[in-house]
Amino acid sequence: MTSRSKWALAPAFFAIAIAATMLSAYSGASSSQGNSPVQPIQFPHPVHVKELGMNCLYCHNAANKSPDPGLPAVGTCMGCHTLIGPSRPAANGRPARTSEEIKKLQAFAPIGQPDKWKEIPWIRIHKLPEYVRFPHMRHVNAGVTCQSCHGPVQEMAQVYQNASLNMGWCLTCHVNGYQLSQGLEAAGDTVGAKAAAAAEPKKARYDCAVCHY
Amino acid sequence: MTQNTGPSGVKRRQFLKVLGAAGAATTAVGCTNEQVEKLIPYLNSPDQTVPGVSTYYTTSCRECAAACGIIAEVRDGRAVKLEGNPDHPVNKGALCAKGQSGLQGLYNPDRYRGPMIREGGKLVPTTWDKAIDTLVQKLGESRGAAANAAFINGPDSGSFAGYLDGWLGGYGFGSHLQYDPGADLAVEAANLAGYGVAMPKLDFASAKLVISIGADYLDGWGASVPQQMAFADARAKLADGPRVIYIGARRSLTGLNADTWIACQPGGEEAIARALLSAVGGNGGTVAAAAQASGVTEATLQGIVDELRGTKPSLVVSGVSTPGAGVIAGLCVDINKAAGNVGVTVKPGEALTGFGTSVGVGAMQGIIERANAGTLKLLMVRGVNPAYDTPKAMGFAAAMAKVPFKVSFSSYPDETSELCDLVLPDDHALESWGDVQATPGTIGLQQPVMDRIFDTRASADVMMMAARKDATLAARYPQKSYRDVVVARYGSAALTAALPKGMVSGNITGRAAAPMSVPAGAMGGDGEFFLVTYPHATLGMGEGANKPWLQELPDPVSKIVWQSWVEIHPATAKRLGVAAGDHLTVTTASGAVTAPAYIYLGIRPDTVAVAHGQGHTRYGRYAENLGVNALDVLGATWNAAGGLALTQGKARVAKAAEHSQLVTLEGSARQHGRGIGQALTVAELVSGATTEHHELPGDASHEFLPGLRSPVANDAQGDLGDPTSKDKGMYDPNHWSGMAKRRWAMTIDLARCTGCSACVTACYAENNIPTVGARWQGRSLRPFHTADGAGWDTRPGANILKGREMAWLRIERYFEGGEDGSSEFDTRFVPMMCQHCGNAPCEPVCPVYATYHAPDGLNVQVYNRCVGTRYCSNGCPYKVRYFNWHGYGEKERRQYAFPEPLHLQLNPDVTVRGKGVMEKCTFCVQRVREAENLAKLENRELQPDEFTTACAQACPSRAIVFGDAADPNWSVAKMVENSRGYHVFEELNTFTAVVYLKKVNHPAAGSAAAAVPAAAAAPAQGAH
Amino acid sequence: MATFAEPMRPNIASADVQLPAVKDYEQVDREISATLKPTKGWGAALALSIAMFLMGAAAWTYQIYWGLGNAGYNPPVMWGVYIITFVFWVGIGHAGTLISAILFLFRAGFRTTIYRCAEAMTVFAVMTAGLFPIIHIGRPWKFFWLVPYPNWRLLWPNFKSPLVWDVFAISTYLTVSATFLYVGLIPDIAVLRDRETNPLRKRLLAVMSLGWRNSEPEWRHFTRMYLFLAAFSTPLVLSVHSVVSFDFAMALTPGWHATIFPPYFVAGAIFSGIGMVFTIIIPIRKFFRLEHYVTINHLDAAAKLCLFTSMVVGCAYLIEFWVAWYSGNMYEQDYFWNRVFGQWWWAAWIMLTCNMIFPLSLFSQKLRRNPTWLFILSIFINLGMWYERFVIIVPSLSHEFEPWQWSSYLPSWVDVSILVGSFGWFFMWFLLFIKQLPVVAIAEVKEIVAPKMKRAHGHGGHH
Amino acid sequence: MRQGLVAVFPQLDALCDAIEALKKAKYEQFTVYTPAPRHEIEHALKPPMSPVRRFTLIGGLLGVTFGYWIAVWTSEYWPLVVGGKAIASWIPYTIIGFEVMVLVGALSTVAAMFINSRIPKLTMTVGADPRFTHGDYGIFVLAAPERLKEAEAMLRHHGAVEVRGEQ
Repeated sequence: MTSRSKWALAPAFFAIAIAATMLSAYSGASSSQGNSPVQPIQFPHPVHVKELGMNCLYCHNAANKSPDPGLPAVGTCMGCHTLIGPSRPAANGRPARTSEEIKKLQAFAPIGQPDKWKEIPWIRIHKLPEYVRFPHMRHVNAGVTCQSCHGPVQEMAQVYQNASLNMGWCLTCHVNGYQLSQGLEAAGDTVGAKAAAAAEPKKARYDCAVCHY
Repeated sequence: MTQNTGPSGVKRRQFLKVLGAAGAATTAVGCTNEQVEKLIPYLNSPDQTVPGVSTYYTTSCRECAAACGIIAEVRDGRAVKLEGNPDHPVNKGALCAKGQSGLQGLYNPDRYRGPMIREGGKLVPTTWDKAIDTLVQKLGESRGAAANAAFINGPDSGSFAGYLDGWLGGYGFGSHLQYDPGADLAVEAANLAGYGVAMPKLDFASAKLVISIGADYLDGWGASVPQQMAFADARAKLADGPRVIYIGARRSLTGLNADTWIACQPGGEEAIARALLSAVGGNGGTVAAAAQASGVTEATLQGIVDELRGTKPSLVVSGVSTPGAGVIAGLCVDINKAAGNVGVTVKPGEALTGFGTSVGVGAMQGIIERANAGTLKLLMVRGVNPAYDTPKAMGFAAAMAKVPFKVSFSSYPDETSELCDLVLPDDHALESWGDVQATPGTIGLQQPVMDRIFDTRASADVMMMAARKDATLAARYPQKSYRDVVVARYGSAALTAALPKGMVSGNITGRAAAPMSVPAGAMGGDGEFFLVTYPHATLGMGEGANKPWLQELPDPVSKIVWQSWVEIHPATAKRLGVAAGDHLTVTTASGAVTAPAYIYLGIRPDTVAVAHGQGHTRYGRYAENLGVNALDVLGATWNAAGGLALTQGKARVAKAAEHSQLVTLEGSARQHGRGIGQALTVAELVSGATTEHHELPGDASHEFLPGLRSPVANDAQGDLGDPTSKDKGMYDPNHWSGMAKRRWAMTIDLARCTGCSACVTACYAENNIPTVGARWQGRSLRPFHTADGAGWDTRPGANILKGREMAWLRIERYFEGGEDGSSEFDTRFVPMMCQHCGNAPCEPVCPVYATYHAPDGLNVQVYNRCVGTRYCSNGCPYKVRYFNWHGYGEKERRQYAFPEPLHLQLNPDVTVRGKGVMEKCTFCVQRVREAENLAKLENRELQPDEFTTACAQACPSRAIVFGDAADPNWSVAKMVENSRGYHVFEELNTFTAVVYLKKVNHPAAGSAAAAVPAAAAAPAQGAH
Repeated sequence: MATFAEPMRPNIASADVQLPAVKDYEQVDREISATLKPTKGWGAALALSIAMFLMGAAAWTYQIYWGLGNAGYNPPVMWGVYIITFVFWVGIGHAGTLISAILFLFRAGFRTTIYRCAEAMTVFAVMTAGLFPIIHIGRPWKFFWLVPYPNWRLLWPNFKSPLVWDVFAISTYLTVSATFLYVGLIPDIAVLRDRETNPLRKRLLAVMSLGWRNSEPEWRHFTRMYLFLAAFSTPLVLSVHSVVSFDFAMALTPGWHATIFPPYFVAGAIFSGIGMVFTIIIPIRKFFRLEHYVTINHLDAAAKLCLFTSMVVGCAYLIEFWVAWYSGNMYEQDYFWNRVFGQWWWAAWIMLTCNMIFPLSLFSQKLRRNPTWLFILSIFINLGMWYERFVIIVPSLSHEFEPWQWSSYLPSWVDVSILVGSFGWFFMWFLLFIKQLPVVAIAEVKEIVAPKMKRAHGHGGHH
Repeated sequence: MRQGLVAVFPQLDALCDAIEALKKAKYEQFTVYTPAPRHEIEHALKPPMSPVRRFTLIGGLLGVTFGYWIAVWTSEYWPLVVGGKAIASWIPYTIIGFEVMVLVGALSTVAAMFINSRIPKLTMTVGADPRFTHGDYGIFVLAAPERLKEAEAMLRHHGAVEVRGEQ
C-alpha cells in the first residue's frame, strides 16, 4: 500500500464513524417496535374484522370519546360467544371447526355464571411513556385511521407493534400533516383513498406542552 | 370541571376491583422499563363510564360540621380530586384545605384494612363474621340498662344520629353523645338562645364595621368556607366594605386580616363586650372598666366604642375560648340585637345547620365518671378520638381502661381505637351513604363515589347486621344495607333526581339535642404568662394530623409545618434571652409541654400561645411523634355550655436547653421595600392617589400600565423580537394551530385573599405534588446506614429545613410595620406561583429547551426533557421552581411520597416527576388541554370561563381568576385592567402573566394612615 | 556568554532569562530524563491521590443512587459545591494556557521552564472541571442531551443557553489545550525515545513521538503551528472563562448580573492558576532537583504576575461594591451588604483576605524570591479562590429578590467527599504524568541554552 | 538513483557553514537535523514559508461558518421562543461560532503540521540519528553517487565529526 492510499483511508474512517452515529441516532434502538407477545387468548383480528366486518370501535369503544381507546369488557366478548361456542358444525358450505381459543374464553367466562368470570390478563403491546399524553379521540375524530399507527391489524393473526412510537415518528405527522388517503389505504379502503387523494394533509400542533405535561 | 354526570339509578356503583383499562399513570419520568404490563379490562362495562374519562359524583364533605357540598372526580373507579359543588348553598363551589384532604383520609396508608379484635393483649385482624358476633354478644351482655353502655360519635348533623339513637334504644341504651372538641359550644348555646339557631349566617358584606372578639372565622372556627366567602365578598367591596377590628390576645389569621388589632388581655374580653354593649344603648359597662380589665388603653377602646356607636350596620362576633365565653357570646348577641344587626348582618334565617348538635368535654366528664365508677360496661366510639382530644388531666384513657369492653368504629388506628377491644373500621365518608343538614330546608346528600378500597363496613351497616342477629330487633331492620334506608327515606325516584345536584329539600328530624348547660369554670393558674391554646387552622384539634397534605400545609400565621411551636412576643423573647427555635417549657398545674419558640409580633408580650393538633402517639405514620399536644397543659375547665376552655389562665414559661430549627417556609417575614404584596388605604383608593408604589431607586421608571403588557403573540417574541419577522412559526397569531391567539393569565386579588391556603392543597391534589416533610424522607447524613435507619436525617420536616418543599403555590406572609413591637402592623398575603413571564428569565438558560414559552402564553416545563441543571431556578426572580432532590415519585425509594394506597389519588393527567427533575406551576395545563379536547370533541370553541385552575377553583375567597387574557370575553381579561393591578418585580421586565390587585386597608378614621395617604406605609417601604 | 551571579532582577517582558547552571544540550537531556525515575515519595503521593479519588467516586456513586438530596443543596441555593468547584478547576486551567500561549506570544522568557508543568496542569484541571457539571445534574446519563447531534426526537440543544456555550467552550478548551500539550511534547518524546534502552518502552515512545526526527522541515512546520496554536489559545483562554462567567452574568440574580464579570473572571482564573502553578512547581523543583532550571528569577517573575492579577481581582471586588452602591439598585445593595457584613461575612472575608490582602506581600522582593513563602501563599490563594466562587454563587442565590425564599447553605459529606475526590483525581493524573513525560520542555530549554560553537563569538542570541 | 550521506556536527556554526557550502555547491536535496530550532539554521537555509497558515485560515473559516450555521439552523428547525428572545439570536451564537472556529482552526493547524511534516511516520527514517535529538546537529545529503565524495569532503571540512553513507 502506498503512503498516498494510506492517507485516503482517513476520510473513509471518518465517514464510517459519522454513518455509525447517524444510524444509531435514527434507528430508534430504544423502541419496542415489532413486539408481538403471545396473548392469553389468541384473538384473531382478521376473522373479526375482515370476515365478520366488525368495526374497531365495536370493541375499542372509547377510542373516539376518550384518551384511552378502551378494551372490550369480557361481557362484550360474551355477547356473541355465549352463542358462538368452540364447536361449529358444518353449515352454509363451511366446514366444521373447533376453536381452542373460544374454549379458553369460555373458561374465563363460564356461560350463565357471571359471578365466576375472571379478568383476561391481556398483555400490553402499545405503550407510550407515562410523560406523554396521547388522546385517542382527538386522532380518531380527526380522521386518523387506526391502521395509520397500529398497522394492518385486520391482517394480524397475532398483533404486533407496527410503528416505533418514537417522538420523531409522531412529529412526522404533526409537522408534515396526516394524509387521509394514506391512512385509508392502510385501512384497506382503496376506494376512499382514491377519493381523498386531493385532500390537504392535516397538520397538528407541535408545541411540547400539547403532549408533555 | 363542573359537569355533573348524574347516575341513572340509585344503586351502588359496580366498580370492580380492577382500575379499568387505563392503567394508573403513576410511573415516574425517566423510567422506560420494559416490564410486561397487563391490560385488565372490565368484566362488564359500568354504565356511564368511559375508561380514561372522569366521572363526577356529588356528595357532602364530612371533614367538619359545616357540611359543604362536594364533587368527587372519579377516574376509572378511583376518586382523584374533591372540589366544591358550585350549586351548593353553603360553599358555592369552594372547598377548604381540610375538605380537599378528605381524599388522604380515604387513601390513608395507615387505615385499618379490616376488623380487628384484641387477642392476647394485642389487636389482631379478624373476620367480619367473628367481629359482628363478638359485638352482638357484648351488646347482649350489656343490654337493658341505659347506663351500661355509651356511644361517643363525632359531629354528625345528618339523619344517622337519629338512626344511631334508634339502634341504641333497641338495646335499651341511652342516646349517643356527639363529641366535638373543636366546636365553640358557648357561642352555639348563646346563638341558640338569642337567635334561635346555633350558627347564623354572618353577612360581612352588609356590615360597615366588623368586630370580632376572638372569633377566628377564617381559622376554622365555625363554618370556614362560607364565612370566608362572605368575608372576601365584603372586602371586595373595597371602599364600601367593612372595617374589621379584631380583639384578642393573639393575632390569628382572622386577626391578621383585620384592619386593627386590639391586643386584649385574656379574660378582659367580657369588659370590652360590656363597654361595646353600652355603646349601642344596652346595659353594659364603662370603657374605663374595660381598659382596666383588658390592658388596652382607654383611648383605643373609646375609639372602638365610638366607632361602633357611629357605624351602622355593624357585626359583632364572639369566639372567645375562656371559661367565661358563654357570657361574652351572650353579650355579643345583645350588642347585635341592640345595634339592629339581626336580620341585617346576622342572618338566623340562613343559618348553617350543621352546627348545634355536639357536646364538649363537660359531657365527657359524665362518661369518665361512669367508667371510673365501674357502671359502664360497653363503650363505643366512632369518628372521634377522645383518648387524645380530651385534656389529659381529665384522665379519659385511664377511665376507659376500666370499661370491660370497648368498641371502636374508627377507620384509623388512633389513641382511642388502640385501647379498644374490637375495631370495626368504618367506611370513609366517600365510600358510604348518608345525609347532612346543610342549610334550613336543604339536606346535603352523601353517596359513595367509589367502591371501598379496604375490607371496611359502614357503621350503619354493621349496626344493622348486629341487630339482625338479635331476634327482638331483626324485624326493625329489614333492609339489606343503610343504602336502602337512605333510599327509603327520600324515595327512589326523588333521590335519583336529586343526586346530580347533591341536595334535596327538607329538614332532618331527630338530631342530637340542644347544648347542655353546666356551671362554667374560672380562669386560674399561676405564672408570669397567660397561656392561649387554639385549634390549628388545618389540623384542627388533631383530627387532620394524619394527612400529609395538611401537615405540609404551612400554618397560615406562623408558616410552620410538621412541628409544634410556642408563640412569644419579640420583646418577651428578648427579655428571656430566647431565640427562634429555642425550646420553651410551658407548665401549668395540669402538665407541661416543651416546644420551640416562634417569635411572633402578633401576640401580647404577657401571653404565650400553643396550637393544638400535634403530639399524637398513635395516629398513623404522618401524625405520630410530631410536636406536642397542647391538651396536656389544659385542665378540666369548661364554659357554661360544656365546651373546653382553651384559654384557662396563666402558665409558667421557662427556656429549655434544647434548640430545634423551626420547620418553616418563611425566609424573611419582611418585604424589605420590594413591593411584593402591595396595599392601598381606602382614602388612596378613593382619591386615586397611587401610593405605596414600589419604586426602585436608580432604575429607569416603569410606569405601570394596567393589564398585560404584551397580551398575545407578541409576548412570544418579546420587545426585542423582530416584529417584522416572517417566520414566527406557531407564535404567529395567524398560524394554522391558532395557539398564539390565546394568552393564559391570572389575576390575584389581594383584597380578597385571606391567606387560608386552600389553594395550596388544591394544587397538591391536582398536580401530584409530593409531600416531603415526613421523617423518613430526609437525606443521608453519613455514607453507611444501619438497618434501623440510623444515619438518615429523621427530624420532622428534614427536607423542609433544607428549603426543599415542593409546593408549586405558596402563600407568602409579609408583615409591614410593627418593627418597634407595636400591635399596629399590616399583613400581606401573597400567593406566589410561577408567573408565566412573557420574557421569562428561566427559559433562555435551559440548555435543552426543557422550559420554554408556549405560543399560548404558558411557561412550559417539559419534565422528560429536563436534565437537572437547575439553572432555571437561579434565573427565576420569583423562586417558584422546585427540584426533585430525591425519588419522591419512585416506589422503591425511601423518600417515596405516595405509599400505597395514597398513590391511587394521583391525577392520571399529570406526570409524576422523577428524581432529578425540575417542576413548577403549569397553570394546570392538563386542564387547558382537557378543555380543548372536550371542546373539540363537541366541535365548538372554548367558552369563556369554561374551566379554571385547581387553585382558583378551590379558593374560598374567590381571589384567583384564571383565563384567556387575549379574549375579552373571559373574566380575567377585564380583571387585568383593574387600576389596582401590578406585577411583582415589574422593573425586571419579565412581563408576567399574573397580575396582583392591591390589598385595600381600612385604617381607623382619624389615624395617621387614613389621614395622610401612604405616609404610614412609606417609612416601612423605604427601610431595609 | 556571561555568568550571572544570583540574584539578578529578571525582566518579565524579555526573553533574557538565563539558565547559568545549564551548560549544554546533553546536560538538559540527562537531568530531565533523570526526573522520570519513580521514587517512594512519588508512589506514596500517588497512592494518596488514588485513595482520595476513590472516596470521591464512591460518594458520587452514592449520590447517583440516592439522589442529589444528599448533597447540601438548600433551595433556592440550587448550585453549590459542584459548580463552585467546576469554576475553580476551570480557573486553575487558565494559568497554564496563559503561560504556554499568551506569554509565548509576548516572548516572556521565564515561561520556558515552567510552561510544560502549567500546561499539563491545565489539561488535568479542565478534565477535572468537566466532570463537575455532570456530577451536578444528578443524572449523568442525561448529559449528552447538551451535545448537538442528530436524533430521533428531532430535538437540539438551546444555543441561547450559557450552559451550551459552556459545553462548546470547555470541550474546545480541553481539546485545544490537550492538543497543544501533546504536540509540544512530540520533540521531547523523541528525545526520550532515542535515550530509552528498554525496547518495549522505546517502542511505545516511538509510537507516541509519531516518528519525529528533529529535521529542519519538521521544526519549520512545528514552530509555525505552535505560533498559530498559541494565537488561537490566547483568545480561547479569555473566552472560556468569559463564557463561564456568563453562566452567572446572564442570570438576573443580584450579584451575578454584572458586565464586569468576564474580565473579572478571567483575571481571577489566571490568578488562581498561578497560585496552583506555585503549589505544584515549588515542590517539583525541589524534589526533582530542578532549581537550576526553574530558578528563583522565574519564580520572581511569576510572582509579579501573581501580584498583578491579584490586584486586578481586588479591583474587580471593589468595583462590584462600588457599582452596587452607585447604581442605587436596592437588590444589589442589599445583597452586597449581606455578603460582606451579613450572613456570609466569614466567606467574604476569607476571599478578601486571601485574594486581596495576602498577595500584597509580593511587593516585597524578598518574599517574591522566597519559595517557601510563595508556596504558603499559593495555598491561601487556592483557598481564597475557591471561596471567591463560593461567595459569588451561594450568597447570591440565598439572598435574591424574593425575601420569602432567603435561605442558607451548608455542604454535606457527599459534597465534601467529591470535592476532595476531585483533588485526588487531578493529582493522580498529574503525578502519573510527571513520571512518564518530562515536566520541563527539553526542546525549548535547549533553545535558550547556548549552542556549541566552533568560533568563540558568543551565542547567537539575537532573535 | 541517488545515495545519501549523514554528517554529524557538534557545533552550530559548523553546521551553518556546511549548509551554506552545500547550497553554494548546488546540492539540492539535503535535510538538516537539529535538537532545537535555531535561527542561525534558518538564516543559512532560507527555507520557504511553511504552508501551515493556509490550513489555519481555512479551518478557522470553516469552523466559524459551521458554528453559526448549526446554531441558526437548529433554532429554525423547531422554533421555540425562550425568554422573549428572537428565535435565531445571532449575538449569542457568536460564542458558538467563535468556539467552533478555534476548535476547527486549531485542529486543522495541527493537521497541517502533520501533513506537511509527513508525520506520523512509523518506519525508521533514512538519514536520522539518535544524536540529533540529543546534542548534535546533522545533515543528510542526497545526491548522485558521483558527487558524494565531494560532499563528504566539504562536510568534514566544515566540522562534521562523522560522515557516513546511508541508503
